[in-house]
Formats: sequence, C-alpha cells, structure tokens
Amino acid sequence: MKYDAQDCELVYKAQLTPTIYDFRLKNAALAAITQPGQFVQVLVPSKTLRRPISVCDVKGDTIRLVFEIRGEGTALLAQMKVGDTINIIAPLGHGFTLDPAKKTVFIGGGIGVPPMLYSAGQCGENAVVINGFRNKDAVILEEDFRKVVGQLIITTDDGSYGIHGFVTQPLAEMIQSADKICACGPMPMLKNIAKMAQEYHVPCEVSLEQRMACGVGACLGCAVAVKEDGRVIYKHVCKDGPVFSSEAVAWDGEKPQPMAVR
Amino acid sequence: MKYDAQDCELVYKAQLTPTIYDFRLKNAALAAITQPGQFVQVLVPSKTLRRPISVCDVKGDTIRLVFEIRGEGTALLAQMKVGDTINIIAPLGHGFTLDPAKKTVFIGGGIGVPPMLYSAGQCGENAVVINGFRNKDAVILEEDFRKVVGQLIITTDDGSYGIHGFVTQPLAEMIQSADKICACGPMPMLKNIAKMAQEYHVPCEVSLEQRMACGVGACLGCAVAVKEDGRVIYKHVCKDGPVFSSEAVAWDGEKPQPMAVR
Amino acid sequence: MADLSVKIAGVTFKNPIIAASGTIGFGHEYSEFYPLSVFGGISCKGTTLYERPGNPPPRIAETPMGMLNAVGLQNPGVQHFIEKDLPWLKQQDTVAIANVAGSTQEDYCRMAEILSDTDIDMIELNISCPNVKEGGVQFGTSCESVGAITKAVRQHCKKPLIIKLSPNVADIASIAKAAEAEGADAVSLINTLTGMRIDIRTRRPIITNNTGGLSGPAVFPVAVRMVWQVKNAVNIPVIGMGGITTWQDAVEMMIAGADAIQIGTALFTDPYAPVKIAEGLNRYLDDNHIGSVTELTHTIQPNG
Amino acid sequence: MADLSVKIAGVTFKNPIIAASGTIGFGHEYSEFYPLSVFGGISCKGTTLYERPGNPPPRIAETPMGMLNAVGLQNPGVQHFIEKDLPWLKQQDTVAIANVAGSTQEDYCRMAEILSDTDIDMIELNISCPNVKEGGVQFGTSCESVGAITKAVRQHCKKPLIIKLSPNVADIASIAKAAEAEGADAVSLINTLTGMRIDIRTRRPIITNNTGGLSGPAVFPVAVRMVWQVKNAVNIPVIGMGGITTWQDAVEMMIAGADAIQIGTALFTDPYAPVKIAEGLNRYLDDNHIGSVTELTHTIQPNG
Ligand SMILES: Cc1cc2nc3c(=O)[nH]c(=O)nc-3n(C[C@H](O)[C@H](O)[C@H](O)COP(=O)(O)OP(=O)(O)OC[C@H]3O[C@@H](n4cnc5c(N)ncnc54)[C@H](O)[C@@H]3O)c2cc1C
Ligand SMILES: Cc1cc2nc3c(=O)[nH]c(=O)nc-3n(C[C@H](O)[C@H](O)[C@H](O)COP(=O)(O)OP(=O)(O)OC[C@H]3O[C@@H](n4cnc5c(N)ncnc54)[C@H](O)[C@@H]3O)c2cc1C
Ligand SMILES: Cc1cc2nc3c(=O)[nH]c(=O)nc-3n(C[C@H](O)[C@H](O)[C@H](O)COP(=O)(O)O)c2cc1C
Ligand SMILES: Cc1cc2nc3c(=O)[nH]c(=O)nc-3n(C[C@H](O)[C@H](O)[C@H](O)COP(=O)(O)O)c2cc1C
Ligand code: FES
Ligand code: FES
Repeated sequence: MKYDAQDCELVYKAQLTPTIYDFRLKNAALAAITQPGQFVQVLVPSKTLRRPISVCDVKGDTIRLVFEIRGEGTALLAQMKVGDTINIIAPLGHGFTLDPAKKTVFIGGGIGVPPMLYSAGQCGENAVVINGFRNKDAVILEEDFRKVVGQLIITTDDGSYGIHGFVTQPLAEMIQSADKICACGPMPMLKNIAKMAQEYHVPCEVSLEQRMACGVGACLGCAVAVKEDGRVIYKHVCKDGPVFSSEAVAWDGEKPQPMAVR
Repeated sequence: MKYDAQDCELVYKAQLTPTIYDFRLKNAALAAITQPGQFVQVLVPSKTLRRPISVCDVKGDTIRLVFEIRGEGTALLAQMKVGDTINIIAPLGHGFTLDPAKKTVFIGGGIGVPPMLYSAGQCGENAVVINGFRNKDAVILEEDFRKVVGQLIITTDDGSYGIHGFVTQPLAEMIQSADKICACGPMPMLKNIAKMAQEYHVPCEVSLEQRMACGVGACLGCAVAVKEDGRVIYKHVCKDGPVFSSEAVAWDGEKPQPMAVR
Repeated sequence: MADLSVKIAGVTFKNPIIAASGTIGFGHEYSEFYPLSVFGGISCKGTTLYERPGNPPPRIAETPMGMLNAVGLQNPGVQHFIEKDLPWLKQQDTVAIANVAGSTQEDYCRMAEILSDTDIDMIELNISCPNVKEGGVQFGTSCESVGAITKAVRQHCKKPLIIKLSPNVADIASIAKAAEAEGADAVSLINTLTGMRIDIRTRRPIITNNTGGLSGPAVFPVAVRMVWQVKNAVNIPVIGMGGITTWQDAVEMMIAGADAIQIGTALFTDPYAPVKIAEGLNRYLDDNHIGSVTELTHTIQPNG
Repeated sequence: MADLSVKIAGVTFKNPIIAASGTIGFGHEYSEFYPLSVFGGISCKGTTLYERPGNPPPRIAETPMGMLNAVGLQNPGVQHFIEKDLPWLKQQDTVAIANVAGSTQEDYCRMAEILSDTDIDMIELNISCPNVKEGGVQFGTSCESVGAITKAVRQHCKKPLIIKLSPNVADIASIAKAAEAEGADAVSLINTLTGMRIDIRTRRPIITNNTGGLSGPAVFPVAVRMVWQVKNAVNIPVIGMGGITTWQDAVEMMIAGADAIQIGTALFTDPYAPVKIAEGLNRYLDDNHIGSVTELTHTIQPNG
C-alpha cells in the first residue's frame, strides 16, 4: 500500500516567527518512506478537510513540518501541544527530480522556503539555495540550510537582511552556471523564475499549491492547468505534483478547451 | 446585568469514575454570585450548543462542576486539561427553596447527585441526604457530602454498597418526619418521589433536565409541561427552573391544549 | 469609526446587525447581558393571532456545527405582545420588528392590521416556519402563493413589510421576485432548512416534532448562495441570515448581497456575538478605509 | 458476526457501505490504502459521453463541518472508463456502479445503452450535479422532468437503474415517486446542496465556478430528513448519503430509511472511514443481537 493515515506524536514544537511554527512528528513507519518534496495531509480536529503541508525534513523517525498560520485550520494546529497526537496521511505526491552530482539552485520564497530544506540537503555541496523573505524578522531556517547545502543566499524585500531585493536577482547572476532550478513560493515568483529558466535553457521544476480535499488524486479537486502533447489539460497537484516541470505549467491562465467532438 | 459569559481557568480536574469528571473553574466574579441549585452553560470548543451542567459546589473563587460523559460534548470536555480556558454562561436558573432550620431530605440519583451537594450543605445538620447509585463503583462524592450534612444514606441498585435498593426505600422510612424534599435524578425516580411527597403532604421540589439552546429563557427550547391555574402550559427549564415544585410538574405526559379561542 | 448605519425600507438601523426571530424572544433575557441597543434591530419571536403553547419537548437537537429546533411558535399571542412587550422594547433604542405567522391568509392580514396600529417599526412575514402545520410554510414554497399572500397582506399593512423566505425551495430568486412584485419592502432569508436527527438507541427522532429547522454555521454556505441569488434578482433590500457567527461571516454575507444581517444561533454559542461582530465590522471598515458599511453590500466580484 | 449484506435491485452488496460518486474516482487511489473490497460497492466518478476537462481551479472550499466542490465533471469519457477502468474495477470484489451525467436526454440514453453492454453492475443517473450547466440538474428539480428522463433512459438501460436525487428542491418525496413510477430500480440521495463562499479579501467567490456543492457532516440532518421522507413515499430501495462520517451516522441513516448508504466527504477526513464504519456496524448489530443489517432499515419510530 502506497498511502497510509496514521497517528503521530508531536515530539517537538517551536515558534520560528510570530506566525510560523516548527513541528516534529514521530512516526517511524511514515518517516521511513517519506521522500524529499513530498507532502502530508494533516488532520485538524473539528475540520472536515485536512491541511496539506510539505515535508520540511525527515530525521530518523520524525517528520518535520514548518507551517504558517493562514486561517482557522493552521491556527488550530498551532495550538497543539507536545505530546498531542496528530493524524497525517503520508507520504503524498512526488518531489523534485534531483541529481546530487549537478549544480542545483533551490529557491524558496516566504513559506515556500521550508519545503526546500530536505530536497536541497540531497544535493549537499552542489546545492545553492536562494531564500527570499519579506524582511529580517521573517527569515527562518537559516542555520538548518547552512548545515546541509553548499551555499545559502538570503534576500529580503526591504533589505533588512541579506541581499536587498527578490530571489530572482541572485538567480540572474548564477543562472548560467546552473544545471537545474527547483523553486517553491508565491505564483508570481515562480512565474518569473520559470521565464528566466526558459530563457537560459535551464531545466526547472516548481512546487505548486492548490486547495485540496482527498490529497491522493481521487476527488479531482486540486486541478492545475498544464500543457501536454500540445494541448492544455487539468492535472492534479496532489497526485501529479506538487512538483511540475516549469515548462508544463500554463502560466498565462490558459484553460483546457472542452472537446470539440460530436 | 443578571447573566454573563466569561472565561474561567480549569484549575483542578479529577476523574471520579471511568465516566465522571470533577472540574473546578476559577472565576471570582461568577463564583461570587452563583447560588446553590443553579447551573451553567459550558462552551465546548467546536460545538454550536453549550452544555448545561449544574453547579456542584462553590468554594471561594471556584465553581465546581461534576459531569458524566454522555455524548460528544461531554467527551470533549473531559479532554480539557488543567490550565485550559473554559467559557461558561452563569449563573443560570434558580435552585431549591431552602430553609436551613427545617429537616430537608435531599435525594440524588446517579449523575443527579452532584447538583445536590451545594444545596444540601446549606441545611447542614438538618440535611438528610439519600444518594442512589447503580453499584459500588458508581458511588461518588461520599466524603464531600459527609463533611457538610447531618446524615448521608447511600443506596445501590445491586446492593454492592450501602442499602440494597432504590432511594425511595430509605425515603419511605423517614418521609413522615421530613419538612421538605429536594430531588434530582432520572425522571422515573423523580416521579416516584413526587408521588410519595404528595401522599405524605411533604413539600417537594425537583430539578429537571431538558435539551437547551440559549439557557436563559429566550429561545423557548427547553420546554417542560407544568400545571398552573388549572391548565397545562409549557414553562422553561432554564429560566423557570431547573427546580420546579413537584406538584406543578405534569408527570403523566399531559400537554397544553391549543387555545380554543376564535 | 466607520458609519455602521443602514437604511432598510425607510427605517434607519444604527448598525446592520439584527437579532433573528425566535432566538431572542422579545429581548428581555439578552438585556440581562448587555443593553439591547447593541443591536441595530430585533426581530421578535414569531407571534400569532392567539396564544400558542408550542410543540412538546424535546424541541432542540444538536447537529454538526448547527442545531435543529421545533419550538412550534410558542407565543402569548399578538395582543399580549403589543401590550406587554412592545412598550418596553420601544424604549431599548433598537429597531423593533414584529415577526408574524398564521395558518390562513386572513390571519396574516389581521395581524398586519393590528400591528399597523402600534408603534412597531417593521413587520416580518414568516411564511417559512417549517415546524408547525400552521406556520405558513405552505405559503412560502411557490411563487404564486408567496405573491398572493404578499399582495393580500400589503393591503392591510401600513408598516414596512419584510417577507421572510424559506430555503427549502428549488429557486429562491423567483420567489423573492414574486414578493417584490406584490409590494414587499424587503426580503429576509434564510429561515431554517428542514432536518431530522434520530436517537439510535430509541430509534425515535430526537425532536418530538420529528423534523426541525436547521440553523447555525452548517447552513452558512447555503445562505450566502441564496442571498447572492436573491440580490441579483430583486431591487428591494435583502436581509441576510443563516449561520452568521463572526464578523468575517457578516462581511461575507454583506458582500454577497445583504443590506443588513440577522444573527440567531450564534447568540446561543456566544451571547456576546453581536457585540463582537459590531466591533469587528467597525475595525474591518476602518482598516480598509471604507466609510460606510453600506459600501460592502453586493460588492461580490463573481467569476466569469 | 452479523450479516452485513444487502440486496439492492437484485444486486448483492457484501455490506451496505458504498463509496459516493466523485469522491473516490474510479477506485485506484484508495486501493493504495486498503483493498477496495472493504466497500460493498463503489459509485464511480460521474462520466459523460465524451471527455470533459472540468472547471478551472479552485474547485474546493471548506465550510463549517463541510465542503464545497465544483469539480465540474472532469472525466475521460465513458469509453475510456469502460476500456481502462472498468476491467480493473471488476476485479476488486466490490459492486461497480457507473455514475452518468449529460446535457441532453439523448446523452443519458446513449450512455445507458453503451454501459448496458458492459459488465458494470448498476447505473446511477446523476441528474443533480449543481456544478456544470450540462450536469443534468435541470432534469432533477421537477417531477415532470425526473419522470421524463427516467422513462427515456429506462428504455435503453438493461442494468439496474438508480436515480440520484437533488436536495435543492421543495418536495423530494414527490420527485422520488416520479422516478419510481417511470421505472427506477432505486433512488439515491442526497447529492450536494448548492452553496457559496466568498474570500472577503478579494471579494471573489473562493470557487471559480462561484457556487459549489455542499457535502459533509453539515448536511447530515437534511439528508436524514430527506431519506426518511423518500422512504415513506416509495417502495423501491433507497440509498442514503450526505455527511455520513461515523458508524453511528450510518445506523441513523439506515433507521431513517436507507437500504444502503454512500460515504463521500468522510473519506477525505479519514480514508479509513469505510473500514471503521463497517467494524462499528458489525459491533453494533452484534451488541444488539441483530442478525442482519437489513433489519435496521426504516425502523424509525416517529412521534405522533
Ligand atoms: C502541496 C502543498 C504543500 C504545502 N506546504 C505548506 C508548508 O509546508 N507550509 C505552509 O505553511 N503551508 C503549506 N501549504 C499551504 C497550506 O496548505 C495552507 O496555508 C493551509 O491549508 C491553510 O489552511 P488554513 O486552515 O489556515 O486556512 P483557511 O483559509 O481557513 O483554509 C480553508 C481551506 O482552504 C485551504 N487552503 C487555504 N489556503 C491554501 C493554500 N495556500 N494551499 C492549499 N490549500 C489552501 C485549506 O487547506 C482549507 O481547506 C501547502 C499547500 C499545498 C497544496
Ligand atoms: C439544568 C441541567 C443541569 C445538568 N447538570 C448536569 C450535571 O451536573 N452533570 C451532568 O453530568 N449532567 C448534567 N446535565 C446533563 C447534561 O447537560 C448532558 O449530559 C449533556 O448536555 C450531554 O451532552 P453531550 O454532548 O455529552 O451529549 P450529546 O448527546 O452528544 O449532546 C447532544 C445535544 O443534546 C443535549 N443533551 C443530551 N442529553 C441531555 C440531557 N440529559 N440534558 C440536557 N441536554 C442534553 C446536549 O446538551 C447537546 O445539545 C444537566 C442538564 C440540565 C438541563
Ligand atoms: C430556536 C429558534 C427559533 C426560531 N423561531 C423563529 C420564528 O419564530 N420566526 C422566524 O421567522 N424564524 C425563526 N427562526 C429562524 C431564525 O430566525 C433564522 O432564520 C435561522 O435560525 C437562521 O439563522 P441563524 O443560523 O443565524 O440562526 C428560529 C430559529 C431558531 C434557532
Ligand atoms: C469532490 C466531490 C465530487 C463529486 N462528484 C460527483 C459526481 O461526479 N457525481 C455525483 O452523482 N455526485 C458527485 N458528488 C456528490 C457525492 O456523490 C455525494 O452525493 C455528496 O457528496 C454527499 O455525500 P457526502 O456528504 O458523504 O460527501 C461529489 C461530491 C464531492 C465532494
Ligand atoms: S485533492 Fe483530491 S485530487 Fe487532489
Ligand atoms: S434553553 Fe432557551 S429557553 Fe431554555
């Protein structure tokens, strides 16, 4: 069986910023089979839909999730205490196609940063990470990345820390030497990165978000328009993603055409 | 203002039986104005309707609630931990009419026992308490009652503790010397007590239950049929009760007649 | 401090938050929590020509994020209301709305006539109570019957007339249009969706009436949809309700198309809900530099 | 170990728990949690004559104890289903039900014809999808139209025919009777209630389709009421659904009148819901010394 829904014990909880939490969930069976770039569906007590959260890291028998309070569900989650039980469906989706021997640029924007840690770590010295934040107070996981990757560049929108500007600035300076780009963050950022990658012919993958119900590809809820075989179709973030080739994504709002048949 | 809804801190929690919990809620303002026999409406997170629970006791700035897990709401409540915040509407309804100088028999059946503690304590030496339980394991609050009342009699249905039989047995033996009866428990028990009280012309009050919404008399949800001025009308447990004169209660399912007018 | 006042059918409410009929009685009990002036208006418990005892208990059942009720229009009759409750209510600095029900068209007309001679501010016609055979729901589920009763009552009603619509229909917009065409000054929606819960131990419906009306957060998405559809269809003011619990819900309902809102079940979960919603609305408007709450109404940006 | 099997329109289900259409696709994904044989049956994702891309995202919104969806019948077309999915599904030791939708009566008839020549076990006619203009909901909201389409499809359908009813109607019992009169072998209900949620920051409906179908625990009391009303009105089997999440819900729905149940949204909250419901049902029957789950159906003891 590929999927499972299991209880995990919340064994560690930290608050990284006023709105961002770091959870470590203990479940040896699920931790053992979880790959970088995958995600889990977290059951929030009293909520009908689970919340999709990317795997930030896996260490031994624990899965690490770093999430931001965005609405009611994540707010409830943030109230959970060490020792509490959290039920997750895992592991879901598939991550970036990684070749540790290649120079890979990992780019995270805001809450798109945590999902890159485990993946970037796979490329070790060959990983160049560019993490963008609003400002100094929003910077997270700096030490975590530094420990496992070759180079870490931080940008802030207001220049209060690291490079002043967007992640695309340092990217522009190194893109010609990159073998691969992996990115996660807000759509406008991803779209810009995709455009640059295309210009410089660097293979690029992006991790996308969409509102989900099942998380496994059954309900067809989490549609994303992608180009395939010359036409646009809806694929699904939970099963076909969350990572997609940036070339496939329909960045300009293209929609599938209803079949002309009959 | 007569009512208030306030947060309280759960300062003490004990499990009295596998299904019965003892909670002490700290809120000086509400504790100060809560009378014996009143109840509170407890907010259960994620539930639309509050749960009515009788005040078991008030000591200093804490209100004591003893409740049994009956369904989802009380099960959720039982999971709350010391230090958690619980919101209650209080104080609600009115209790027994007590005269500490009179010999008053307090009768509690099962989870109808806790609501009697505070009231019985008011009559001190003049209080005779008869508490009935299913069996020995279900017996609760024995020491608590013993400390504050003149006499405590315990009955169990199966004879595993105290007197073998129902509360009506010891009542029969003392009813002629009683000035007043106050009772809380299952409807068949209350009905039997009411009948005995009527036979022996002892004033008797009973504390009733009904499903509630508002808890204050506005929604007309918690109707109970009572006889008044020669006719049957619906009064409301939350506002007109929970304590009613046993003579007024329509024990035999009498219903109000729609007005014949027009 | 934004302007929270709204005007419905010529009547000014100091804020758009109205207590929903049947959830606040005639106001006495909740005035023991706060002055009733926290409400823009109060829609009183449904009254009938003569006293009604209401349904046998239990009248209430809980459901996931909601509740069923089948109170069955227990009320002391319209005369008692006018003599005993209305004078007090009129002193509470809030708009007083009478909610009326009946079993015949004549009942409704007679009620409107009687109330027109009082200083009640508005009349809300409850043709959508699912809990009593005489609750008027038979008048509320077709365009013809809604049109007919609106027309009849209109002739006897000198007060602003609100028609309260039932959600237990296939096309609520057409029904609203029928009410508008026959002279309704406003519509209010939604009344409760009919539901049932059964005690699996006894196999009896929990509510003695078997079915009851569903209200509370569970119905909110249905209410938002219906308010939007109705606002798209009519030009008279729309009073939106059904599951509103937070100020965010109130904003959402107004964006969908409500000129004012009613809150009912939320009072049971938190009696202070109206106070918190008013505060939240005010903060939201200020934060977004919106001068008047009326600027929210029907500002939905539908897709496609 | 009680007998959980039920027989609907001549088809035997090993237990009364059927996966609701649209929530389990064609079964592949959930077979990665457990063998699909845990289900008595599976109602497949709604299929149409030709491939449909479905609605633009977002297609999902959360609501209090429920969700909205507007997937818009994304599906690869009936031929693809028959060639690629059905053979596999037929090996999963569960009853396979095709759920069909269309935009014209001819579509429905053609689909019934095509599927009649396959080894699908049953056909469920979805005339109640609120999310696409072509979803058949126009066929589902009046007795006449339900009768007409049932009659037409019946002539082309050699498989047991289930008509799936919409809850967005005033009188679902009459509609069920119309389906029965024209030859439906069973009815299933409820499909989703139409609802809407708006993002108050953007003032856009969260779902790109503007409205979506409400499902999940929030609708349970409405579903129980409707199943009861329908069971009182027809003699054909009734498949009950809408918000069933626990075994207690399943028992309640069967007591109300369901011969079998479907579960949809509960799968999202807990993929193991069908396993737990089957276990719970079994325990409940044993504890109450009930030999067969069929003994629960319509055992409600209504009041008065
Ligand atoms: C594959 C994937 C991985 C993700 N990884 C992370 C992560 O590692 N850390 C993190 O902080 N966030 C992550 N997100 C976003 C996260 O799922 C949302 O922030 C969260 O669901 C919001 O829930 P809420 O209850 O707080 O918000 P509400 O707005 O109250 O939620 C209402 C509904 O909308 C859904 N929803 C709202 N926003 C989003 C969104 N952006 N994406 C998907 N569903 C949404 C919720 O899941 C819920 O069903 C990820 C999303 C996806 C799809
Ligand atoms: C005035 C009053 C005082 C009470 N005092 C106590 C007490 O001190 N200790 C105690 O253990 N219990 C007491 N009860 C009973 C207690 O309110 C119920 O056991 C409790 O509401 C059950 O909630 P639940 O969520 O566990 O059950 P569920 O069945 O899940 O509840 C569903 C709904 O039904 C209502 N309900 C179910 N049973 C009852 C009932 N017997 N009375 C009223 N509402 C009910 C619930 O409040 C809720 O709205 C009292 C009831 C009343 C009316
Ligand atoms: C206990 C109760 C009693 C009600 N009585 C009436 C009534 O007498 N007249 C009426 O028009 N609506 C009545 N309603 C319906 C409400 O006014 C309102 O339409 C419905 O509850 C939806 O709003 P809510 O979800 O905010 O409660 C009643 C609702 C409840 C919960
Ligand atoms: C995501 C989703 C997709 C659905 N798609 C279909 C469909 O294609 N055909 C159909 O008849 N019903 C469809 N439904 C309705 C369900 O089959 C079911 O009637 C409804 O969800 C109520 O049951 P539930 O509360 O258990 O989910 C869908 C429901 C959901 C949540
Ligand atoms: S969430 Fe169900 S298909 Fe992706
Ligand atoms: S609970 Fe509302 S009147 Fe008693």
